This record gives sequence, structure tokens and C-alpha cells, in this order.
Amino acid sequence: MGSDIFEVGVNFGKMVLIFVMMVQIVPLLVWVERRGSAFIQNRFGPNRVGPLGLTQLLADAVKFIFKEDFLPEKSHRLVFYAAPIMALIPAALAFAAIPLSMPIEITQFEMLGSIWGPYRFVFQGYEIGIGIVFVLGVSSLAAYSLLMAGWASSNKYSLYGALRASAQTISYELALGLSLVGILLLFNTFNFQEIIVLQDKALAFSFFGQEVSLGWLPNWGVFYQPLGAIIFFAAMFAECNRLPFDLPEAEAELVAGYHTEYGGLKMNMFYIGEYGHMLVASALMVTFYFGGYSLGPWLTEETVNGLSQWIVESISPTIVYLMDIPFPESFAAIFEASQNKVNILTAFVFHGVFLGKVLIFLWLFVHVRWTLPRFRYDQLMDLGWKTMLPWALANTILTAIVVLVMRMN
Amino acid sequence: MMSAIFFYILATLILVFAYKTITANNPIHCALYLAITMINLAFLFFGLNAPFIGGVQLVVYAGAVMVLFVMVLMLFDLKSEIRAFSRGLFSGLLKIASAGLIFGILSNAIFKTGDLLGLASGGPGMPDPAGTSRDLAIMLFTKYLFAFEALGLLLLLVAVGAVAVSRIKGGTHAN
Amino acid sequence: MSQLIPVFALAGFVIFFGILLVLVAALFGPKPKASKMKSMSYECGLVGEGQETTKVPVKFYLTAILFILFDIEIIFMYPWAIAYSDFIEAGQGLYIFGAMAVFLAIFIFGLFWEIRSRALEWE
Amino acid sequence: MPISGVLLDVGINHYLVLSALLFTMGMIGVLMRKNVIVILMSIELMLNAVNLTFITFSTYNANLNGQIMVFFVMTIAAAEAGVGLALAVAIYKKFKEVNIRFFEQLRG
Repeated sequence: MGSDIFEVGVNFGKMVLIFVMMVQIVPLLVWVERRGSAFIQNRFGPNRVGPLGLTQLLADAVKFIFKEDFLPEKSHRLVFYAAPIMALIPAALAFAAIPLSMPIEITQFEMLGSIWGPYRFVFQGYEIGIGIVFVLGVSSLAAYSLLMAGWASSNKYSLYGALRASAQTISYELALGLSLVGILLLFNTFNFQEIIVLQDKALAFSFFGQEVSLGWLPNWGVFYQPLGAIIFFAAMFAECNRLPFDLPEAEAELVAGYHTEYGGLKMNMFYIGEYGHMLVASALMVTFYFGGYSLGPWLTEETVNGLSQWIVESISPTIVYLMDIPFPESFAAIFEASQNKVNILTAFVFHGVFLGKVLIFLWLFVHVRWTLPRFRYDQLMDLGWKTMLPWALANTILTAIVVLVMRMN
Repeated sequence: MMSAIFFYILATLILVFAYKTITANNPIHCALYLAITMINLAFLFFGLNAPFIGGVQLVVYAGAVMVLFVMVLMLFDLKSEIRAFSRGLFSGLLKIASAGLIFGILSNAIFKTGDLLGLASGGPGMPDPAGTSRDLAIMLFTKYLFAFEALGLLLLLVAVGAVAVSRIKGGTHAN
Repeated sequence: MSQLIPVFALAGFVIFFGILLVLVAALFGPKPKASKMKSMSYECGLVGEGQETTKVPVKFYLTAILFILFDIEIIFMYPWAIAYSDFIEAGQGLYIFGAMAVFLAIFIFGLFWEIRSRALEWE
Repeated sequence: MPISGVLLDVGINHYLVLSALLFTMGMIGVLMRKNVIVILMSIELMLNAVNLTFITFSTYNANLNGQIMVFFVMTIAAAEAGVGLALAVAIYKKFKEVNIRFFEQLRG
């Protein structure tokens, strides 16, 4: 029973952390986006509030709270209020299924007068066996918030925006789902953790019975699936309703799309959903095609482990020496070197690697937004159905043939 | 204990939203409630060690079919129905009674034969949740291969049929 | 099962947080007197028509229905992709490839038929 | 081997009764509602109840045939929803009517 409560507590903490992470990425990304666009367009961007304008978004958040809570006439109250809440759910649920760092084994240790059993800690909201299908299913729920918002606002531009957005989302979901079949053919598993472990080694495969090995490259999916990676990334842009696919918000035609009638915190919630979606997109991209938290031969687990062992062993005595004050016996364990601390430090290093990769892709999102012009709606649908879907099919067939030839003996 | 509580929460949610689905006046509300019902059912499937089917339920039912329903309802007249239910007290009572009869027959069958099959207490064993997706795939492509190909053909026919219906005179896309 | 409790906890937490935000916005926002012009839906300054007279192209609906059908075909490929290597190792590689080739042929025929029949044209 | 499933504590009958209740609700919806699209939705509800029964028996018997059957049922249900809605939209475009009563008078 005690371990149950411990587990529930740990899980609850993880949930809160992951959600806070998703919510906190929004002000950061908005700041990066505004500064980045200013940089690209040779302007200044927000630079008055705080250092480099960093607290601009805090000021914005405070402003949002004190905005009027507006409900247009003839709107459907329940659905109108439910739509922004619904916008938060898909991104949060999907992000929690992605492993953020390597799982660590915590051995038995004693703290605060009681013994905490051996425990396997995963840096992941939940280890779900069929991760890919789960993430696809959860993120396909995103269409509801668009449709609900557009319909409940009782505004014809909102309705058009919602229909456009949802038609676009579902069209690109096909290319998205199909480009993942190549990854599944290669790795034969739905589990994110296993996919990452399979990528965490030097690039090596057998080709007509001959072992080809490129020791200096990691075994990343992108080297096997370049076309799939491109299709996946482009489809993800459309799923997030980002430029060049941001037709639902084409200002000149549709005012502001499905959230025309929303203001203040409720509109902010749509933004949290959108940026959360970007975060999920980048994390998925990293997990499928760029090795997740691992860096293959460039940064092996042994290296990091040795490094963190050295850090822990050299720092712990220093702290014990420096803090030459009598502290209670029960806290003594905190400052002693142990295998657990080495493991935790290693996990954090890999988490840093993961975050670094994700940040690169997030910057790509911003960069593309200020580089490419917007598509016309018919071009957008043509691209989705007539270009990306056939290419994704070709990628699937090609992968199947190559896998068949390579693995058959 | 935990799992029983979990089951009862899910079951309550499913029943409440299913009830809302068949009683809400506005068809769009019906569709949204049905979507919530289906999401909860997907989680029930996850709990029943059928994770792949749960995922498919999320992708196909909640993510595609119900979105189609919501979109179609938005294309229709947006005013909610004044009378959502068919009229007639006698026929209404008859309908309720026949539904009750079906439920009685079903529950009778459940409680009479549950012990007979020897399933009520635990059952012989469960499929291993880790291996089910792969076993399911292998079974699908050996034993059920013909049905699988037939379904592919059916989907093609439905796609052609939907376009054809939209083309006929007075259809959705007729000029 | 034990995987599912966190999923539900997270969903519940997100919904709770969302409701909290909506409530905060409702509580702290100013509440000026409502007026007819103000609560009208914003349609670029014209008198708002609302949605009752809105004509929506049925095109969207055809896209949605084709999406469902192709989505299911793609979902059918997932178990195939999972079991592909198992079949190859069992020496049945050509069998599993042929099984999917027939299905893919139907899929490709359907896709190109839709493109040819101009069902996916947007003007 | 400990089984990690919901069924650890609740028996098979709970699932079957839940499924029967869902099926009955769907049936009431089909019989009582007037809007043809809501009737289609009620049919989906009934199909879902049947799926739940399949999955329950599949899990309790350790037999995957039930899950495959659910897969097929989902496919057919989606196809049925697609065609049904296509017909409903076609009729609506022509007669501006979604009442099921009206459909009785369609001839030829």
C-alpha cells in the first residue's frame, strides 16, 4: 500500500511537471518568435520590459487576466467555453507519452528514517505500449476544439475558419500517418522507448549479406527514411496550423479564423494548445528520426556515466567539507556520493540532449514562418492529397521492398 | 480496488454521455457527447488489454467518424430541432417497452450463462498486453487475409460510391 | 491498467486547469454593461449575420468522408508494418509482401481514381 | 503471473451489463429520434456496445479473434457512416429535410 501511494505521488508529480513544462514553453516560444521575427526582419521586437524583453510575456499574461470575458450573442455558451479547454488536452496527452530521457533504476536507499524500495523511474508521463497509435489518436482529437470554437461563436468567419482548419488538419493527417509506416517497418515496434534504444548505436546494417558499418554516424531513422522525415515534418506544420499552412487564420479573408470571437485568457488557451502542438511535433520528429534523447556513438551512455560519476564523487566531498556544520543525521545521505545520484545526473544530461534537439526544431518552426509565404487554399489541399500522400505511399512501398531484400536470407 | 474504482468511473462517464447523446436536443451536442463516449470506451479497451484496438478506436471513431458527423451537422441547418423525438404516447411507450425487453433478455442471458461458461471468475487467462499487437497482426495476415483484402475492396467501393452520390442529379455536388 | 491512471490524472488535471483559467478570466475581467452593438458577432464592422444564412461549401464534407476511408486503410498498414519482419524471418517474406501489395494496389487505384474524377479539386 | 487488467476486481458480468445498457440506449435512440443523423449516431452507439462485448470475451478467453472482429466492425461502421451521411446530405440538399418521417415518402 505504501508503495502504491509512493507511485501515485510520483506519477502525479510527473503529470504536473509535464503540464507545467508545456505551459511554460509558450511564453518562451512567443518571446523567441517575436525576437526571432524581429531579427529576421531587421527590427527590434519587444525589448522594453525586462532584460531583452524577456518579461514582456509575463506582463501580457497579467493583462490577459484582466480582459473582459466576452460572450457574443446567439453563441452556444457551453460549447463556447468548452472549446479552449478542449484545445489544451491533445497536446498535453500526446506530450506525456514521449520519453524525455533514459529510464533510471533507483536502488534501495534510506532517507528521512525510512527505506525507499528499488524503483524504476521513467522520464515519461506514462509508458504506454502502443505509443505511436496513442499519440496519433490523441492528436486527431485536435479537430474538435477547432470545430467547437468555430461553431459556437455564431460568426460566419469563425465557421469558415473552423471548417478550413479541420479539413486541413484531417487531410494532412493521412500523409502524417502514412509516413510513419516506414518507421514502423524499420523498427517493428509501437513503443517510443524501444525505437530510441534501437537508434542508440552506430549506423550499421546488412546489405546483401555484407555488413555495412559507419561507426561515426548514429543509427538514426533519418538516414533510412529521409523522404519520410520530410513528409512527416511538413505534415506536422499543417497539423499545427502554422505558416505556410495557416490558412484558417488568413487575416485578409477570415478575420482571425476560428478564434475571432475569443479574447483574453481564452484566446491564450488556444495559443497554449498551438504551441504545445509545436512542442509535440518537434519531440516526435526527434524521437522518430533523430534518436530521441540519445546521441549514438557521439555520446555513449558509458561516457556520460563516467563523467557524472566523476562529478558526483568530486563534488560530494567538497560540499561535505565546505558545509562543516552539524546537520541532522537523516539529511546526511543527501550529500553522500551514491550510484543513484550518478544515474540521476546521467539522465539529466540526456534530457538536456533531448531538449537541445527539440529546441532546434522549434527554431525551425519559427524560421520557416518568417521565410515562406502562405499557400492558397486549393494549393494547400492539392499539396496534401495529390503530392504528399502519393509520395508517402511511394516511401512506404520502397521501404517495404528494401526491408524485404535486406532482411531476407 | 483501484481498478474497480477506475472501471466504475469510466462506466459512469460512458453511460451518462450515452444518455446525453440520445436525449440532447441539438444534434451537434449529440455528436460531441457521442465523441466523449467513444473516447471513454477507448480507455476502457486500453484497460481490457486491447491497447491496439483502443488506439484504433481513438483514431477511427473519435478522430475521423465523429469529426465527419460534426462537420456534416455544421453544414445542415444550424437551428436546433423543436421536437427532437417522434410523437405519439402509445408508440413511444411501446418503443421504450421493447427496448426494456431487449435489455431484460440480454441481462438474463448474461447472468444465466456467465457461470455456465466458467468465465465469471477470472477466466482461463489473458493475452499478454505487450505481445497482443504483434499477435493480432500475425493473425490478421494469416487467418483473416481474405477478409482483409475484401475490406480493402469495400473501402474502395465506398469511396467511389460517396463521390458518385455527390455527383448524381440533385446530389451534393451537382451543378 | 497502471499505465492508464496517469493518463486519466493528466486529462483531469488539464481539464481542471482549463476550467480554472476560464473562471479566472470570468472573475477578474471588467464587466461593462452589455450593449447590442457590442455583443454582435464581429464580421469586419458590418452588421453581423451570424451563421444562419451562411452557406458552407459541401466540398469539406466530401474531403472528410474520403479522409475516413483512407485513414482506415492506413491504420490497416500499421499491424502489417509491425509483423513484417516476423514474417520475413519465418521465411514468408514474399507472402506478406504480396498480401500487402494487393491491398496497396487497391489503395493506389482508389487514390488515383479520386484524383482523376476531380473529387479533390478545389477552385 | 499477475495480470494487469481492469478485470482483476470486476467480473466479466460488469462489462457485459455495461454493454447491454449501451446497446439498449442506442436502440432507444434509433426508435425515438426523428433526425436521421442522430439515428445514425445511435447506430454507432449500438455498434460500440457490440465491440465492447467482443473485446470483453476476447480478453477473458485469451483469444484474439474477438479483437480482429472488432477491427472489422469498426471498418464497416465507418464505411456505413460514410455512405449513410452521403445519402443524408444528398437528400437534404434536394428536399431540405432530415426528419426520418419524410424518408418514408421517397419513392422511385
